[in-house]
Order: sequence, then C-alpha cells, then structure tokens
Amino acid sequence: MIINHPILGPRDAAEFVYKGDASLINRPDPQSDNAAERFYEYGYLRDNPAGLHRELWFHEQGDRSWLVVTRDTTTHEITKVELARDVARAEGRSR
Amino acid sequence: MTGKNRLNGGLIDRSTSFGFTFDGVRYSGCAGDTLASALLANGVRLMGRSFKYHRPRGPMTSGSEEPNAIVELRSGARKEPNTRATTAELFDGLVANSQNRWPSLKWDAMAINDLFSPFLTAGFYYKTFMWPKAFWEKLYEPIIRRAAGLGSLGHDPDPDSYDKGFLHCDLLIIGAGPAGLAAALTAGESGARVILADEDFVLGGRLIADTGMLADEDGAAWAAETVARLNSMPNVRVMSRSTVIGAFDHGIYGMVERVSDHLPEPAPGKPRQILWRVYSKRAILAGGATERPIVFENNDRPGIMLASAMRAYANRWAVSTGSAVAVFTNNDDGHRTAADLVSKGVKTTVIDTRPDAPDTADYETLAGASVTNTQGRLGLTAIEVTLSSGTTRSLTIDGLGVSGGWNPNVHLTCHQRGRPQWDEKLAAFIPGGTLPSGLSVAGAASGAFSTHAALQTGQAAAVQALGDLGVKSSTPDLPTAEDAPIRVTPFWHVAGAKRAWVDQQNDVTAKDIKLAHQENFRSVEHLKRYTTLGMATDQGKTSNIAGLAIMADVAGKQIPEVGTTIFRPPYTPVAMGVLAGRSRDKTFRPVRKTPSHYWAEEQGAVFVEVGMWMRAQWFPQPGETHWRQSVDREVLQTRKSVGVCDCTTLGKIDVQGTDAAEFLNKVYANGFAKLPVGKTRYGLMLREDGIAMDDGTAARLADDHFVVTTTTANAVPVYRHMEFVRQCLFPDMDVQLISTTEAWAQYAVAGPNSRKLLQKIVDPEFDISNDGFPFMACGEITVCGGLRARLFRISFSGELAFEIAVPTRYGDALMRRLMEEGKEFDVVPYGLEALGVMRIEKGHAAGNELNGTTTANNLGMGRMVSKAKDSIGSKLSERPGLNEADALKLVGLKPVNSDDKVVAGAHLMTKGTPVDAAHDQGYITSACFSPNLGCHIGLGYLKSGDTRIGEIVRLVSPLTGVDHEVEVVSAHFVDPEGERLRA
Amino acid sequence: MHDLSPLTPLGNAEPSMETIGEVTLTEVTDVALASVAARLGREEDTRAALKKVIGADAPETSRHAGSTLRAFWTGPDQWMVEAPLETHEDLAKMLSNEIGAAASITEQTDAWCRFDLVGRDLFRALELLCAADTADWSGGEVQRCSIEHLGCFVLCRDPSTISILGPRSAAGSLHHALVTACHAAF
Amino acid sequence: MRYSGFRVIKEALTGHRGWGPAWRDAAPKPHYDYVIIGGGGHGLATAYYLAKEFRQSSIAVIEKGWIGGGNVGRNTTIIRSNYLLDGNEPFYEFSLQLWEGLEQELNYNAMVSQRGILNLIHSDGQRDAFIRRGNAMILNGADAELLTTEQIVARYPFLNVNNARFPIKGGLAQHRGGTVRHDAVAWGYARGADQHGVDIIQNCEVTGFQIKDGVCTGVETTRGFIGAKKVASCVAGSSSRVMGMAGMRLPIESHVLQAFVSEGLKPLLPGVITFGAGHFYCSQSDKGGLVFGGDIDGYNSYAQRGNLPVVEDVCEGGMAIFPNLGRARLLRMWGGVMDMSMDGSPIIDRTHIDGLYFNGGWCYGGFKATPASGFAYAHLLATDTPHKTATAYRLDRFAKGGMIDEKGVGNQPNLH
Repeated sequence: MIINHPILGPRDAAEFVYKGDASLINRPDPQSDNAAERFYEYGYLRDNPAGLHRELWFHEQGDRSWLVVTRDTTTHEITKVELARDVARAEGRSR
Repeated sequence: MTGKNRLNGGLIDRSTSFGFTFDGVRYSGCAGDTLASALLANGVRLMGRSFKYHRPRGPMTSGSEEPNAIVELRSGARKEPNTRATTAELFDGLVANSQNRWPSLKWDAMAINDLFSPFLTAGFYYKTFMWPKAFWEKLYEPIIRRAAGLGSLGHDPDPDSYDKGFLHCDLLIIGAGPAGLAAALTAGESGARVILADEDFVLGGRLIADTGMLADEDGAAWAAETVARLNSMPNVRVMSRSTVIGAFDHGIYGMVERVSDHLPEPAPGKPRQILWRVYSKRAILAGGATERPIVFENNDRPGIMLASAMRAYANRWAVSTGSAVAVFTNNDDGHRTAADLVSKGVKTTVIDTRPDAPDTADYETLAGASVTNTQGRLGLTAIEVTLSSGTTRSLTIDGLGVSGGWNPNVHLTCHQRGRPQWDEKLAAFIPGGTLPSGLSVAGAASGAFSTHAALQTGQAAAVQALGDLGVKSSTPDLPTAEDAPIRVTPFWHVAGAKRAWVDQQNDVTAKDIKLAHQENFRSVEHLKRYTTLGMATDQGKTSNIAGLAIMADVAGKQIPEVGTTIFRPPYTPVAMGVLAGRSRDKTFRPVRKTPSHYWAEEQGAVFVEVGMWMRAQWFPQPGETHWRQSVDREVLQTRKSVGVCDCTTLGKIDVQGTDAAEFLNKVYANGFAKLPVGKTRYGLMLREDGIAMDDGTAARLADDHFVVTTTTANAVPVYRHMEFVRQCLFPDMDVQLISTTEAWAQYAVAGPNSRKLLQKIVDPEFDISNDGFPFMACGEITVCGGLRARLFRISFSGELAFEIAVPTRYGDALMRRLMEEGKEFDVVPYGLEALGVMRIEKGHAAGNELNGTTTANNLGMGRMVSKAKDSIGSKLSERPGLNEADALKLVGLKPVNSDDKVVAGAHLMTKGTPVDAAHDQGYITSACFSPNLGCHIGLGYLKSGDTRIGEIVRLVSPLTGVDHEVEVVSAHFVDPEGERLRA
Repeated sequence: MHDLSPLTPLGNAEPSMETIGEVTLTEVTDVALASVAARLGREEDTRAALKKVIGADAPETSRHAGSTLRAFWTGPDQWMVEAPLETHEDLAKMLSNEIGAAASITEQTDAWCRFDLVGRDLFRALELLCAADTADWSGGEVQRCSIEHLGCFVLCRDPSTISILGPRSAAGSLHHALVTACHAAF
Repeated sequence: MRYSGFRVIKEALTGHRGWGPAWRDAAPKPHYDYVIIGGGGHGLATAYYLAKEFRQSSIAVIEKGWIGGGNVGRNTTIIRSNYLLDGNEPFYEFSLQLWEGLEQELNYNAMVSQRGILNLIHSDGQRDAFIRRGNAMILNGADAELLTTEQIVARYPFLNVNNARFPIKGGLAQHRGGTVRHDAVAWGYARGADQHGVDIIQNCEVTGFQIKDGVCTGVETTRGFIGAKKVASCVAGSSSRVMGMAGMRLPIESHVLQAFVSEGLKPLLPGVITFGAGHFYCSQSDKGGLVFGGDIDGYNSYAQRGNLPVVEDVCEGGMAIFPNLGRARLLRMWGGVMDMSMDGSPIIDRTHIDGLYFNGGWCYGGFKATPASGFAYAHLLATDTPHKTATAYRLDRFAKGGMIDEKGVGNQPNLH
C-alpha cells in the first residue's frame, strides 16, 4: 500500500507501524463519573467497519509522525491522510 | 544442424550450439532454444508424467502456461524441481531430468494407476482409508505422500543469492507484444518514465511466433527494431526475463527479473534473480492471450499440443512438431497454424468442428468433424476422426494441434478480486469488475485479438494513461497489420468423451467434473477444491474455462451462470529465494554490536543474541571448563570488589521541553513532577489496559530535560508509545523526544569498590563521594581529563553501583581504561548471565517478569500506581479481575533440599494437592544458581504469594522431569534492606 | 585534553575505504551531529536561529542546506545539524548556546554511522537498497528510509555523492548491505 | 449413504452412478428452532453437534455464499493444543481429541494427520517460556516434549543450524498435533449435519435481525425472513458486520492473514514446524505442496488479500530455517479475514439480547478449534450454559479484567 503522507508525499506503507482505530485519540476523561465504563469501551470496543475506516499509522521509518488515514477496508483505497496531532487538536485534545 | 526435426529459419542462433542432457542422454541445441524446443528438435516428445495416473506427457504449449513438460532442471544444490521445459532457456551444459516417475520416464511403474483410474476418481480418498483408524498415519498416508508430489527438492542450501529492489515509473507496461510495444513507443516518445516488462527472453509476443507482416516487414523484425528504439530512450527501461507476478495495492507491482537463469551459474557478486517492487502511477496490462484446448478422448498424448504452440515451434524455433500433422479447431486461428505448417512443408490436415469451415486448396479440411480418439502409448501415432457424415476415419499422424479459441490473460486484473466477464462474441472471459487502481488493459488481454487492434489499443491505452497523469502524448505512426475478424464457434468437449483430460497436470477428466456435479459440488469453488481442477502449477491457465464449460453443460446452464474462478498471485510460480532476498542465513537480520564488542571478543567472551544485539554472556578465564564457573566468579567478584558490564543496549530517550515532567507523569504510573534536578527515579510504565509495559529510570538533568531508560527489548515500542501519547493524546504539551540509545556507551560499574575505581577516572573537580553523589544521583561530568560523560548512581545488581556513559566512539577505550585502572581491585568484566544472577538475587523484575500479562499489583508495586494523578493505564488497572484477592504475587523461591534445582517455567503447587491445572498456584519466571546463597534460587508468581512467605510448596516441571519442594521467600535474597546500595 | 582514543563504527582506529567498480565507499567519522527540535510555539525562533548557525534558510521538508555547518530535515520542526568534528566536538552545547530555549538540542554524533558512496549512476545500487526514488536526485535531497531492516537517512550531496547514515551499532550490517548492492549493481 | 473402500470399488465397477449429493441444497423454511448464521467450519460443526449430541431438530445453517468458503477453506490446515493459559488449553485439547476421532465420527476422510507440530526455540528466555507452556499443556492432559537440536535435526536434516542468525536451541513438540484436509472438514460436517436433518441453505445472506423488546425472534435474509427461537452468529471475520445489525459493538477487529502454497514436491517436511525468531510456519500437504504462512498484514481489512511486505517477511522466515527452500516455488497466495479479538482469545457466549448468541474472535486459532467450537457452541445453544472447556470465553471478560492473553500484548488485535 501507499500512504500519501501530508508532509512527505507518497510512501510505502511498509515504512509505517499500524495501531488501530483513530478513536484511540479520544481518551476518556479519567475524572468523569462513568470513567471505568468509558475506558472499557475506549480500550476494547471497535466499530470495525467494512468500508471507510479512520486509523492510526506511525511513520517509524520516516519522520516519526502519527497519521490518521481514512481507508476503505474492503478495497484498501485511501481517501484522506492527516497528521494525527492536527486531528487531536481539532477534536479538542490539548494537554 | 541440431536435431532431425529442425526446419529452416527461426529466431535461433545456429552458429552457437549448446550441448545438454535430458535423463542422462546428450543432445545439442542452439542459442535461442528452450529446453522444450531443443528436445523437440531432437525428436524427443516424451518429457514428463502426469500427477495421478502417471500418463506419458509431452509439451502442450510453448510458454509459461505449460502443464505437462515440467522437469528437474540443473543438478546438485542448484536443482530446480517442476521447471517448465517450455520456458527454460538452453545453455551449454544444461542438465535436466524427468520427474515423478520410477524407474524411468519410459517405464514408469506408477503408470499402473492408469489401469486403476476407475477407482481413483475425484475425491475418492474422502470416502475411504478410514479403517482401521491407526492406519492413516502409518500406512495410507505415507503411501499417498510418496506417490504424490511432482519433482523433489534437494537438501543443500540454495547456493545462489537473490536481490530485492525498488523501481519507480509513470507507466508500467506488462507484456511486450504488439500492444505493449505500441504503448511503450507512445509513452516513451512522450517523455514519460516507462518500464516495459516481459517474461520472455525475446520481446515481441506473438509477433515472434507468427508470420504476419507489419507494413512491409515481418513482425519479428518490427519488434526487434522497436525494442532497439525503446532501448535508446533514457526514460524507458526495457526489462526482458521479467515477470510481473502480482498487482498489489495502490499501483505497486511485484516483478521477478531472472538475471542469471539463462547462465550455467550467476556471475560473481550477481544475483540469480531480483524481486522488484515497482511503484507505478499507471499500468497497462498487455499480457496477450492463451490458446485453449478442446477436450476429447485421450487428448493428452505426447505430440498433441495447442495449435499456436506448434506454430511457435515452427516459426520461432524452426522445429517441426510432426512429419504428418493435423489441426483440430473450432475457429479460424487454427487455419493460420495449418497455413504456417504447410508453408514449411509439413503435411497438414485440418479438422474443423464448424460445418461452414473455410476451405482452401493448400491443405485438406474436414468440416463439421471432430477428433474422437487417439492412439500411441508414449506419443501420438494416429487419431480417430468422426466426420460430419458420422462415419469415422483414422489418420496416421504424429502431431495434433488443438485450437479451441483464445482466452485473454486476465490474471493480473483479478489480483484485487476483480471478476472477469463473459464475452459472447469471443466466447471468452475478458477483464471485468473492478480492476486494480491505475491499471488498464490493451491488446489480446482485453479481447482485441488482431495485430492491428493490439497496436491501436496499446497506443490508445498509453495516451489515456498519460492523459490521467496530465502528460500530453505524441502518437507515433504505427504500421498497418492484419485485422482479421474473430470467427469462433464455441466447441468445448467432444460429446460422450470420458477419459478426456481437462486439467492435464492434475489428471482431472470430464468424468470427474460430472461426478462433482452429481455429488453437489456445484459452486465453481467447490468444483475446484473437490476435483483439484486448476490447482496445478499452471493455475488452470489451460483448463479452467473448459472445466466451466463442461460444468455448465451438465448443469444445463450458460458458462457465465456457472461463474468463474479468479486468479491469484503469483502469475507464474516464484522461487522462494527471491522473495527472501538477502535476508537469510547470518544476514537474516542486522547485527547490533555494543561499544565494548571488539574488546569483549579479544577477551574471548561468549556472545548471545538479544533481539538484534549481540551481548557478552560471560567471559571465560583460563582453566574454566563450565560456564557456571565463569558466571559464579563474575558474580562473586563483583559483589566482593567491583565488576563492569556493558549496558548500552538499554533504550535511552531524551525527553526535553517545558512540559517534560508533566509528560512523564502521564506515561509513568508513578510521579515525576517533584523529582529534583540531579536525581534519578525508577519508573513503571503501564499500557492503557493497565498491564505493566516496561520499567526503567528517568534521570533529571535539568528542569526541562530528562533521560529515560527502557529495557533493551522495549526501546522501540516504548518510544513509539511515547510519541503516540505526545502527538495524539496531549498535542499541546511542550515536549520533544529523541532516541539516543546509540549515542552513548553506558557501563554499569558495580561492587563495593566501584566508587574507588571510578574516582580514578572521573576528573577531580567532580565529587562522587556518598555525600557529594548519593544513591540515585545523576549528573554530567568529565573523565580521563576532560571527556564529557554522564554518571548515574543506580544499581541493578543491588551493590553500590554506578552507570557511566561516554560518547560511543570512546566506549572501547573507556572499557580498557576501567580494566586497567581496576587491576588493583581485581576488577572483572561481567556478562549477561552474571547480570541476571545478581538481579535475581536482588529480586529485580526483568523481561521474564514483565511478560505482558502482569500488573503492578502482581509485581508487588501496586502502591506505585499513583491515585493522585492521571496516568496511562491507571484506570483500567482498577478492574476487579486484575485485583483479585488471590492474585499472583512476585516471590522468591528456594529449594528445601539445597541440591535441588529451581527451573524457570516450572509450575507451583500447594503441598498435598493433585498436580493438575485445576490446582496450579503459579510458575517460576526466572531461576539461577546463586553463588552467594550456594543454591539455586528463583523468582516466580504465586497466588497470594505475599502472604505465603515461609510456606513450602511443590515445584513441578513434568516436561523436564522435576518435582520437589521449595520454600517461598522474599524476592530480595541479597541485602533486603538495601544498605549496600546506599554505602 | 583526555587521552582516550576513539573507535570507528566499523571497529577500527581509522575509517575504512574501498572501491567497487567505479564507485568508492567510505566510512565517514569526522562529522559531529546534533538534533534540533523546536519547542512548542518557538518554531520560527528555531528557524531563525538555525539560519544563523548554517548560514542558510532552515531546510524545508526532505532537504538539506548550509556550508561548513549544514542541517537536514528529519521531521516536522526538527533538524539534524552536521559540523566538522575537529572544530565542533561539543556541537550540542554550542547549539544550545546559539539557539537557547527555543529548541531542544540532543547530541547525536555517535548515534549514527555514515558511509559515503561516490561515483556515477549511484541510483543503480540504491534501487537495490531502499524505496527512495533517487534516479533523478541532483543534490540537496534527504530521505529517511529502511535499508535491510535498518532506519537510515539517505542524503544526496551532489549527483555523484550519496551519504547514508544508519544506526551506529549496526554499522557492520549496513556496510555489508552497501558492499553487496554495489557488487550486484556495478 | 455410507462411504467405504468397498463402496468406492462397487461404484467404480458400476460407473459411479450411485453417488448421491454429499449434502442437500435446502430451501429456507419460515421458522426453525435454531438458525445458525455462517456455513463455515464452526457453523456446520455447531449444527452437526446440536443435532447429533444434543438431539435438537429444526436447525438451519444459512450461508451467504457457498459453504466452506471462508477461513475453513483458506487456512494452513494445522491442528494443535499447545496453549499456555488455563482459559484456552482445556478447550483446544478437547478440540484435538475430537479431531482424533473425526473421520470415524463423520464417516468422511478429512485426512486428520497427527504428524506432530514443533515450535523452534532460539533463546534462553524463549526456552523458559516454552517450558512453562509445555508444563501447562501436560497439567491440562495434553502431550508435550522438549526436544534437543540434535533430535530436531534428525527429523529435519536440512535445518539451518550452522549458519543461522538466530541459532536453534531446541524445540517444543506436540506429537499429537498435525494437519487436516481443511475443505474436507466443512464438507464432512455438512454431510453429517445434513444426514441428521439440518437444512443447509447456501446463497442466503443475513440482512438484519428481528429484535422485539430485547428478544431476537429471527433474521431477515436475501431469501426472506426466517423465524427462530435461537439465532447463533458464527461468521468469524464478518462478526462485526453481522452483530452490528443487532446494534452491538465487539472487542474485535477484522484483519487479513495471508497463506501460501508451493508447487508440489516429493515428501520433504515430515511434520508441522514453526520458526521462533520470525514469522513462518509450514507443513507439507499430502498432495506435496508446502503450505505455509506467517503474520497478519496488520491493518484492518475485509479484502481477503494482502500485500508484498508480509509475503517477503514470511519467505525470509522460511529461508532462515530452511535455506534449501530457495529453489522451491511459491505457487499461490491468498488471504482470509481474521476476527482478531482484543486478547487473542475467542468468545462463545450469549449476548444481552435474548435468543441471540455469539461465537467469534478466533484470530487465527479458528481452524484447529472447529470441532470444539461447534461442540461448545451447540452446548451453549442447547443448554444456555457454557461448555466446561469454554467457561472463560465470555463477552464481559474485558470489562471485568479477565483477559486471556497468550502473547501478552494487550488490547491491540493486530499484535495477537
């Protein structure tokens, strides 16, 4: 596969390490009252769609960026690649 | 003249004659021959035996789709089983042998199977060999296994080397026939980066096998000129002997270049083959088409082959495949073969299934007739023809060409599960469904069969592809060429034929297919799996369609209703060696060496693999005959005086930034915010699921600068994890991470005299006394008169100990200096084993304890998981299942009888309970002989272990025959109070 | 001045050098390295400071620039600085003084081994080693990629000079891979 | 019709006219007691044992394509019970015992070949781990033997012991492990289930569940609604898709695992062997092909095909231990969709919806588990209590912290 890195352009997916569903960015608030339940769902439940999937890839043999790749799991077609850091900020994560 | 069947003309070099042997008999052929063409030229038709019935077989084709003529090529360590004689290039001294026969190809004892064929129908083995039960492994299976299989693989390591490489292009063109050449010419002239790949060693596709004219020159000449023209273009890379084996995601193609297979052996330093990973923006499949046979009684004898193959042997290789031949056809192309043969002076008769067959004065045509049987034990001698009148006529011939029409080579279009679609006019499957992204198809592969159509569609495909890339293409003039219409009347199998072969290599007959249908194996995939149709080394290139047709016939359906099977990579079988490339033997993976590696070699150290690292395991001294002697000495001497160990392999990560401390608070379960500058702290890192991930230390060199260490094994995953936390979870933290594992040579200097030793090399302005540099202190210093170094007062051994780091290039010199200066203390270097012994004696957890299922609670570090702050893993570590009352706890174990061993991997049982899984109490993680305690000791996990100190439990290892009593003790065997550390 | 003598990544006192066909392969040990990673919000300050240090604009993505002191891009707002070891043994400290708190500086001199390939058509060896498309590199390019399972930097100094930086501890394996590829290609 | 050698001979002499269909193609009835979704090995085995062992009738297996078209027809045919953890080992040992009698049970020769499986050991730490595993196997009633390198070389004389990057320091053998002709397992169970009255319905895809007030009463399919007292999902890689129609999210990701077969060769490998310092496991089929595989590609996929890097990684592993493989040729490669669970272990459980049951999360342990999975699932369906060897395979174990993590890699499916 080829991942079109937003900074570096097309790179062989073999340079990357896969983590999983991009929802892993949305780590629950440990202070929230149902934190235990939410951490369980965060840690263990997945949509696992047959179709568009937003997923995390780490450019280990490259610039060490974590990316959010939008890929169709039935065709492997990639329609969008973003820096995970930008996505995380956009989704309200900070520090 | 090489061979009695050699004709005039052809593309062989008669001036270069090659000697070769087949089954020990010497023959000679020419440069440009394949093994098959050379054997045929010498009058050898019998080249193999079929898989199941051991029927005599000769070449059916002249290319890579060959099912029958497969041999063991070369000898000794270079022997290649199952090699197609039809593609093996002849070279001087080539050695080939027939396979899957005994004692000889002519007299094969296993041919007896042919007599028993009524019993050996499709799937018969699923219905028998069941009784008695034990006989399967002992009797039936060994017999079946010995009878099965084709060629045999040698035991010697493959002596050749293989390379892998990476190519980039705008346009990859697969196949160098008329369509591919036209496409390459067009794209090349347009300045695009082009790769033109063809599996053959002479480019031109059918142009070099046929006699058609392009404008006023013959096709082969035009092909040669065009190839020369392409070779002269710097932006075009023409690659012959290069098979595109698979279409993978996003325009990546796998291609195998056979660099040296046409040579007796590869030139020094050169690979046998190269696996190219081709990155293409666009690709054109111009892989041509494959003629298909017609299925009739005894259609598998040597001498019976595809009509197009007969034509190719005559035209390209100047080989006559019979003195008197017939062509059995259902389409006009069969007549082209007849015409070519007649023009070469071969007496030819055409048997055309079509009543309205074209007629000519050049040869006899039997219209509306079909071949209903054949004779000849080891090769064709005669055929029986049933004429349109119904009467039969026997023809005494030694060659029969069969033409059932042509199938486009759609294989690559299926590699991403695209499904071919049926074309009624061509009576063939053409590319359909979703093609691999960026791939288009031209020429015969797309169903454009005439040479004219091939040239035009090739150019059009190139123009289209370049257009997609925004490249304006020039359209060079293409020569005029034949544009004969396709006239084919589907005719798949002669009615009533039983022992008529559909898949010749796997011996699947028309009858087998009917039986599969009768037993409800009706989906194409069931048919394939039940009869093994299309599962042979040719992947059904010549058999699948006929199989479908017969299935459709029995099911009373149309072929497209029955469906089609999709082809899988690779296009043709690929040597495992080239898929591995250079990653084999000692170079399977890189070797990482520590800074003291070369010094340790001089000391005669014994090394051990730790991941990719090579680490000194122990340093044998003269007179030491057993490793234990060395290790015990290293341990005792370190605890008594001082020892030095290379611990460079521990991961080191530079953590900097104004939020560095806050960041470490997130990734470590315990707190780091309040760690003062100049101090080091042990840190336990959890995965988000609450399980211990890694442990190490973090040294605070400045407010905004930490140096974190990880275990050797986890250096990379921990760095990746920290980057995830930094970029994805806390993107606005000001923290930067840099791995510095390799930058520093780091040595543990341990033992009561470690300070004294270090004081001799640490520059005087630095006070490393217990007050000036207490336990867990760290700092940047200089040594040996000004060399920058880092000093940490941390201890894995439990002794007064330091770790000192200098720039890696000085690591070797520092080790030598430490040994020199340490002489007065009888300093010892110690290896991984002694390191392990001392950490077990001290009760420090390591990889065996941090096995990915243990929690801080198991490790006895539950209290370290700070509730005061949020850290990765803290929440999920609270789950009840991870905090049960009888949870495993890390304990020490010591044999009751001091001679008994403690074995890592042994399980623990409560005394008096049965020894079984239900009563399992835990297991030993690490064990060693402790020279300090004078007995074996171990660390292990025991249910409620922390409350069972003093209890005697059973240590059992039925696997290694161990069963004795051990006492549960504190994991801290040595200096439990930690006084030595602080001395 | 201390009296310890350094070892090259290949384990010798002097850097190795060999010729394969028309191509020379040299172990390079006289270059100091330090990484520069901009602090959050200080990216522009870091670029400005880096410009002062290398006498050229901080290199953009996948490029390198400079003269005596050079820098190459290693990641977003992150660079590696190269300097003569002779004069810049303590490069990291020197950069810290220059760049101050705008960036995190880390000594990298001994984290890497470096081999230079000099000769014509070097891409023919490189295409057997890594996925980088080096055929039309003209100078100034840098790409991190995997060579024989090792994470390496490939820098094009000029069309006939390529530097390959790899993990120092695996220098022997990397060197072997380069030699093998050169023999296969040339 | 009973199969036997005599029958084969009789039919041979009478033109094979007597062979009937191995199973009937049934048309869906409006209602069944049990509807099993998925005509793979597990689904067909479940139906077989439900009918035969638990004496249930009115059972249908519905399959969207053709039976045995999923992983049971795409795997590397290995059977073994060399597991470490108590949650797993008894179950896989039970499965191995069922394999041992399968042909006689089904009167179908699935070629269960107990030729032995061998895991190579390359480091001291690995030996410690394998000793712990071997002991766990024995304590659970399975067989295990620790072999020396010499013993291994005696069976595999071409093993790379002298020139290996990672030396071979012995191996853990399970002699009762081996291989089975994978397609025949599906066909044998289908034939057996059919003979016990199970309706096998091909080309029948589930499009939805009928769920009223927390009770599942049937499935919508491409061939109409089929009512059921109990609906049992058994669809491996499609688990998330199917259970998603019931509004459930699962602790599962679907990943592609590639498998490979070489050209046919005369007998080379006596048993099953796995490399311990890379990704490669291999056996030789009775037909002569080397059947081998390695790691999953590592990214979520439903595409039933993989990519080159893993192909290369697997062949590197093969060459690392068997340098003579260089001149053998890879013939065919394909991919299967694995239901990779969050701890690498399966789930056989009721769901929070009454009448809806779930079986999945097999990772690549699925094929060897086929008989026990079918038996245990049938037990659960018939009795609503888990089979004694499958008590740990609960859906709620992740919330409660009762993971069964053989590899110790945590909640990341692609690492299991």
